[in-house]
Amino acid sequence: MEQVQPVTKSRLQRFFGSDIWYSFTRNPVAIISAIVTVGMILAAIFAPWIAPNNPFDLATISIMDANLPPAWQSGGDANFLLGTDDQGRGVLSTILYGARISLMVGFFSVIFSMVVGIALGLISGYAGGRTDAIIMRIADIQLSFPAILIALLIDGVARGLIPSDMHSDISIYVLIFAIGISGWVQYARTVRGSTLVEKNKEYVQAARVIGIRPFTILRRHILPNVMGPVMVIATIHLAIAIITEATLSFLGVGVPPTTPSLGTLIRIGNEYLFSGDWWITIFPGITLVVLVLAVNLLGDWMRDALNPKLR
Amino acid sequence: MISFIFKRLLQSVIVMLTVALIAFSMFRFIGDPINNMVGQDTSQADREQLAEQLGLNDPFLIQFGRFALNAVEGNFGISYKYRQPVSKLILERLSATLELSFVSAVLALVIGIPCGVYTALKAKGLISKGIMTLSLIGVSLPTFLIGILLILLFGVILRWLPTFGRGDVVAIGWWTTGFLTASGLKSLILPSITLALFQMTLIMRLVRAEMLEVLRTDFVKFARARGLPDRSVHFKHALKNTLVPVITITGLQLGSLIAFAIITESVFQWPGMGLLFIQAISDVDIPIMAAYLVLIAFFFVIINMIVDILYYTVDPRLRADSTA
Amino acid sequence: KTFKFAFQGDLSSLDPHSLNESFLLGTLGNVYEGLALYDPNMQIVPGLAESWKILTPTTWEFKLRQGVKFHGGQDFTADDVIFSWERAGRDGSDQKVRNSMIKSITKVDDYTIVVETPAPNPILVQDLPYLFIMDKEWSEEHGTTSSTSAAGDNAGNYANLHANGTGPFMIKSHEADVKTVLVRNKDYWDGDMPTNVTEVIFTPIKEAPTRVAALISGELDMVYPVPVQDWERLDNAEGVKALTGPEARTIFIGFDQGRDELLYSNIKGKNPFKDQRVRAAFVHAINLDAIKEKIMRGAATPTGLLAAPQVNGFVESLNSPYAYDPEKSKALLAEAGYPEGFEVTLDCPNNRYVNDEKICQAVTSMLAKVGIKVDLLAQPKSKYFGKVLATSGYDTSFYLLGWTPGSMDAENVLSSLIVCQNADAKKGMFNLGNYCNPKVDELTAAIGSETDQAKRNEMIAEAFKIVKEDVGYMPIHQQPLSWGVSDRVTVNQRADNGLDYRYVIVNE
Amino acid sequence: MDLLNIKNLRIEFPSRHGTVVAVDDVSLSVQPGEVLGVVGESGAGKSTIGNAVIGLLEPPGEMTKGHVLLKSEQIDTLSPEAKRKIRGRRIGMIFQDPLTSLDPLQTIEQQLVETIDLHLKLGEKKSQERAVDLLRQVGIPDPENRIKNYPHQFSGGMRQRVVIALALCAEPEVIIADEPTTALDVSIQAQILELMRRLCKDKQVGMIIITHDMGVIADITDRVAVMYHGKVVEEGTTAKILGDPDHPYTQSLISAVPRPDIRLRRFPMVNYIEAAGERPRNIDLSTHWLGRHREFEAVDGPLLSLKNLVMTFVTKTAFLKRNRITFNAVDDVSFDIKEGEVFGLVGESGSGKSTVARMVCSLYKPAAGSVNFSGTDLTKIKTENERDFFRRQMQMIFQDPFSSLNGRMRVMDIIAEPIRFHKLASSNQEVEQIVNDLLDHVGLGAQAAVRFPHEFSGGQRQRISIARALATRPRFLICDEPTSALDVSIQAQILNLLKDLQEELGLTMLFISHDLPVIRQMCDRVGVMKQGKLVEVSATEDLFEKPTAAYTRELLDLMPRLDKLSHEGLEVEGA
Ligand SMILES: Nc1ncnc2c1ncn2[C@@H]1O[C@H](COP(=O)(O)OP(=O)(O)OP(=O)(O)O)[C@@H](O)[C@H]1O
Ligand SMILES: Nc1ncnc2c1ncn2[C@@H]1O[C@H](COP(=O)(O)OP(=O)(O)OP(=O)(O)O)[C@@H](O)[C@H]1O
Ligand SMILES: [Mg+2]
Ligand SMILES: [Mg+2]
Repeated sequence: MEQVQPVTKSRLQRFFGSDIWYSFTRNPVAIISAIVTVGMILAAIFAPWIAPNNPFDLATISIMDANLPPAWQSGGDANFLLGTDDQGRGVLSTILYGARISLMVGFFSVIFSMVVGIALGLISGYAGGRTDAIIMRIADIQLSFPAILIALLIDGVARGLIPSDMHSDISIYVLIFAIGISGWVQYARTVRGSTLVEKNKEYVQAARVIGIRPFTILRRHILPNVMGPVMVIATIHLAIAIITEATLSFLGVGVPPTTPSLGTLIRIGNEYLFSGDWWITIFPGITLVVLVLAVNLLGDWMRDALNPKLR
Repeated sequence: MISFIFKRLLQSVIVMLTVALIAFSMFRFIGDPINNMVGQDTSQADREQLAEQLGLNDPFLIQFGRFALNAVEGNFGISYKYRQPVSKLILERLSATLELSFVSAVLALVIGIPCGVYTALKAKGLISKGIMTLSLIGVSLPTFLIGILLILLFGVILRWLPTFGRGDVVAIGWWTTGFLTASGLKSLILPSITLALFQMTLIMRLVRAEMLEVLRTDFVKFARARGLPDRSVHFKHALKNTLVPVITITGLQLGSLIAFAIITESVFQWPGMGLLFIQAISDVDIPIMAAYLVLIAFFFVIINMIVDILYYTVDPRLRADSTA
Repeated sequence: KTFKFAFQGDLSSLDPHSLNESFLLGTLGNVYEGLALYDPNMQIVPGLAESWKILTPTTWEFKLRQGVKFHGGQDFTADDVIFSWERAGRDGSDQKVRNSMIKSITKVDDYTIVVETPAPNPILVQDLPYLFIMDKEWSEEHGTTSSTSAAGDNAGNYANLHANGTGPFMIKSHEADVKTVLVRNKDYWDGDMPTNVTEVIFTPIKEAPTRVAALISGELDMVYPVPVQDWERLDNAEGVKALTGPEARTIFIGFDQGRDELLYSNIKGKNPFKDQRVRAAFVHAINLDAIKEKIMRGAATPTGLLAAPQVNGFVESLNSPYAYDPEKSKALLAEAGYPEGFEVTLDCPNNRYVNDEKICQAVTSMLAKVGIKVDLLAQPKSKYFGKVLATSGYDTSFYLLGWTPGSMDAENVLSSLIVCQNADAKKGMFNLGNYCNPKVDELTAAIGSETDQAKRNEMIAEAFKIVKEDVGYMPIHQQPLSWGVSDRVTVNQRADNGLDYRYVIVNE
Repeated sequence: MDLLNIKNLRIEFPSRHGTVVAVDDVSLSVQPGEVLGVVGESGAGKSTIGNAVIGLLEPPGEMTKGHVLLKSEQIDTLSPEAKRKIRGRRIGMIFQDPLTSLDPLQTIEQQLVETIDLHLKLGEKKSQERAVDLLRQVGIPDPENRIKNYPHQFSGGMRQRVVIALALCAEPEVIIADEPTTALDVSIQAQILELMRRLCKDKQVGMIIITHDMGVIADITDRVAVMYHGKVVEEGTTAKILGDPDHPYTQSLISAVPRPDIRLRRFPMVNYIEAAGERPRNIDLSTHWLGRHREFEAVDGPLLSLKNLVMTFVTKTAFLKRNRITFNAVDDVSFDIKEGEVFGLVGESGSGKSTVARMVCSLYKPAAGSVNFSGTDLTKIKTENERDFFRRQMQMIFQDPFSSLNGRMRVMDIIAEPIRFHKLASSNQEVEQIVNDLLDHVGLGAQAAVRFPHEFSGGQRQRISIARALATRPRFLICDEPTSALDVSIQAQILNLLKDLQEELGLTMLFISHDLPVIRQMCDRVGVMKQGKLVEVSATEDLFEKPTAAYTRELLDLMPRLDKLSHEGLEVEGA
């Protein structure tokens, strides 16, 4: 058996020495998923440099280019590899630019609802009694309002508070907040349920006997043990959040139609499905599927990797 | 137990009141109802008179108070659009929605749970990987796209199934059911699949994730050591130990299926409550929205109460009264 | 023979006075009837009145049709007309506009009435097809002497869910937002009407793709509206086709020319839209043909006028759109002092008119090319109207709107959209940007009481000419009607998007 | 013909920190009617062999060599379904960790009936009767009612007996019992061993019994195999191994067995060390970390004083309160513990010992009575903050080590947690040093720090939980069966450490154990519990020499005597 490693290590070294990294390097699916996810994020971030044209710059798009098929089909234009949408925006470029909005809204709103939901769920499950009742009834109230109404409300309030020339700047935050706030209950209730089970287990009692504070117990002991279902929900919610963004933008609370996101593009394209202009919806649809697939596979791997028993 | 239920019902009243209060504070952000109630030629004075009569110009607290007082008497107001009592409109839609959500919840559970168990048992198998991947496509495509594609395939190209509506229904008292007619059953297929797809994926993945952990526990090992058949080990012992999150999510999803199956109901023109509600939002039909939200709040309190009770039945360790 | 069709919205009530909206009136027009009717080409023909004549500029005499029976078997008489007119004016009715066209009705005998108008009104009969006649006894018997309203406590209003008209079809069942079934009225007075339909089933289908799918799959005989981009698909599909034609609705964009500073713009302290050159620059920047080709699939009629050809008072010569000339546009902007352009927010509905949001997007991108940066705020109609209309104090700087004159007369266009806003006189209430030219106001006032059609049309033309020179509005096009019809049936497409079952024929 | 034959078994646990060879070239066999004892070092691979035989090795464990033959039929290569048919029916297995072996969501009855019905096909009704009967046979009181309980409502020993009942119910041909009696008091233990012996003799069952308890070995086995470091170092008849062992490891093991008959100053240590450098070090507590900062306020009177403690549980829940069945698991228990004293608690399995322990550290709220710790009534404390002060002074070693360890944390973090939390070390480096040192003292190498609890053997886990308890530098330590899974050598090492702590630093202990010899060596005073009541409290030597309560006498009578052990070279206390 080998000797224990020396204790002084940089963070990076620690990371590359960690089991997580080790299991990552052994898992081709995880590697591919990570490459795809990171690739998409990078592609989105660097959209202005890699996209063939800028679909958000209205002065450069022309309605006369609308609904062109992909370049390889007859009638296609080499400038627009994947065809154009109803306003003459290149589908490829729009996917790249739109992914910026979608990814941002998707990731941040999921993180937002996750953080809020987990925190409240842990507290609720662990404290029990009145605290639990109050938090869970708030959750019930929250559940009764669909994201649409929340978004309308937040948008309305935000528009009231913020000067009109800043409206378009805040719209994305309104979206993140609205989607995030309407998603936390799922996490909260799931975490609470699992916390109820975990808190009676002996390892938690052991931690209590040591004198660990409830918050530390929640964070260090219970949280890792309830993360399984949370990860499942979170990875699936990413797709939901991205699509919800499109729905909300349609209500006029989100990003304006002149800067379509991935979801909006799919929604627009949906209108052209019957007329045969499949590329407007199919390409962003594939992008979304691939992204969701990659993130979920990554999540699956991560969940397994974080669980020592499954290594 | 009785006191638990009683307490919950009491809390539900508070929840419903709060929901109504929030609802009334948010209505002004949804749009102006008057425009949907009159034609374009209606004069400004008439519009203002109407707003006055409806009490729309009152502060929201007064509007809320009026609503709450009437609601106590069982009067939820009159729909602006349909000019019919809201309670009647909602009741008419209830059966359609409940039948649809029931079928899709059953579908989701009946397919999702075994698939989840299977994929956990054969975690490395090709079939499991296939199931896991396919199921994700179901969640990453927007519901409306899935709905339309199903309609195109089964309704337009193959012409096997109806493209919209509920088919013929049979009325049993105030309840209308599509279960008793061939066209009603046929009409259920596509929307319930569309609805179930998402739930199914979620449940399947949850079950899988939890099963993977439970399968490594000592008691599962001991159950195997006793020679129990796999079926019993997997479903009786292992699966039951994964149920708490599954019940939680199923409860939540069922609630949102009943309340907000908006997109599916619109795509299939399913005459349910979701459709009524989204219509009410776009028409700013405040009485429908308010009553509906309150009703939904009640549903959620009840569903979550049942979920909490189920926790106790599933997991004896949670029975709070084990110490006297 | 059964005729099944779907529309995007629902019949919100069966009460003929409850809502002044074209689908409701168009549908109930098969159950109830007015004194006059529209023929397939929207020309006025006698309905429950056999004939009419003008006695003095403000009095008309109507001879009522004899032997007409309501669905419930009651006889149709002058009392019913008077009752219905009064009902349309009571609280809760949304037909007060039509009620107010008439000052009083005097019964001469059971089948003759004399109608007095508050002012000379040459186009009174234009307003009559949709002033539906109900049976007095039936209404009184069921306590529905005033219209169904959401306000007040008349939820149980009988007429809301029951109908008793004189029309060719009778309501058999009506479930709000689910299904409405109508059956043929065998005792209908006009035995010659072309239809062979005995039962009509109407279902609202909200989503366009579902509607189209239901048509193609053969479950429905007709659906409307159909997205314009789906026409090709319909024409290619077997057994169905698209039925299209110009609608009397004009889509246009308006500017806020009233305020001294725009609400939503980066130009502070002044209002660029007050400058005619700026407005001209805007209209010349828009390529209406591109919009027609690409967005409307060739189906719209680009226009320079706010009244459609079907509208009485339409002026052919003014109908040609402003020329597309971006260079001129840039020059005009520079001349007006905005060589770099400026920013403004465009309010736009996204579920009201055909491809409304897409038009706005195209306009936005076209304006971008001459340096105008438009922030597009596209919203569902209830939020949109909640924002831009008088109720919210015309909270807009730049907006897209569509208009069909209810009376099919240009006077309605002028007095609603073009005269200066005047809340007291209830004029110009839909002139959201408050375009204001006193000369137009004068002309409009004169038109209102001019009974000589030729003179009247001249004045209308003159008024429109002034508006056009002022560039008071940016007209876009007349939007197309877009129906999808199965080959099994023949229908008549009316320019107001009304479906008249009298002309539906199911061929088998 | 051998009933069960294990040939040249080699089992490896590959991991990225190197491959652990848990079992290396082991061959064992059992004849019908024979009882084979397996003893040896904790972590030697005993449980792993058992798991391998029934084909339930935990991944990533792998049988890389060897065969398992059941009646000459090779069973390790069978299909999963065929293996399943063998399990339970032909080979019964009792796992080492009885506390986690039962499905927490099913009643005892459901689990028993399911198994019985499966194997014996008796039908629902008969199976139920048999289940109750089995419970009675393993000594569960009031089986008709208790059978409706869930596992968490059973005490450690009761659960262990249920597990035994489950393994025996199908009357398999071979029984592998891994530490079957660790949580049982001597009288129940005797009863169970008798049951097993009868089964072997009457039904010609072959049994492998893995245990650390030389008393059990002496009592029941025919032959014994001694394991050390994954290998069988010696095998022979019981008399031979106990009386005249050949291998030096066996010799030192036997010499370390705690004496039931006399009290020694220190436990004899195993002096057989194969690999150099692993020699247990004596610590100088005056300089060692464990000895620092132990200034606690002195108390007048006892450090801990329990007054009339009562704990009531509901055994049958009901919709209406009045239909519930409750019972007092602890019934009016009072005793004091002085500072620096070791108070032993012995008694019947299920008599409420663990419950008392849990009430002392506020995990249960007593139904009545008070818990006074250094003058403060802990039952009256409301906030966690106030309790904190006492928490740091008080520690508990849980009866079930595995479930008291968070499976998601590495051993390093588990042990370091109290140190970090109570800021008992100045730097991260120091923390790691302390943890490694503690691990060393409980006989686990430093490489254990990077592993997770499930990768350890039963005894190793128990040591982790001891190390964690020590890491708070407690003033008062509750040990609930702290050494039940430890072989005598490690046990001696740890008990000596505890003794040192007590003697030099005045550590006070509540020591719960079924191992009477250990109690005799460790405790100053002893309390005896039966059915929730404290039946006797007296000084240890008094208790052992002249017990007053009848129950105590019964216990002492049943204590295995191990007469064959020699007295040579032992430091007898006070002698
Ligand atoms: N999952 C695992 N991964 C890595 N090593 C393991 C795993 N399980 C067991 N081991 C190691 O295998 C060795 C043998 O373990 P086993 O449980 O068989 O010991 P044992 O003889 O039963 O000990 P004890 O008497 O303490 O129960 C131990 O050193 C243990 O650390
Ligand atoms: N949560 C509970 N609900 C109901 N009964 C319980 C519960 N916990 C313990 N008991 C019962 O209380 C009694 C005492 O249990 P306890 O665990 O204190 O016994 P013990 O003396 O530690 O026994 P052992 O030596 O077997 O561990 C037992 O009869 C047990 O069944
Ligand atoms: Mg072991
Ligand atoms: Mg115990």
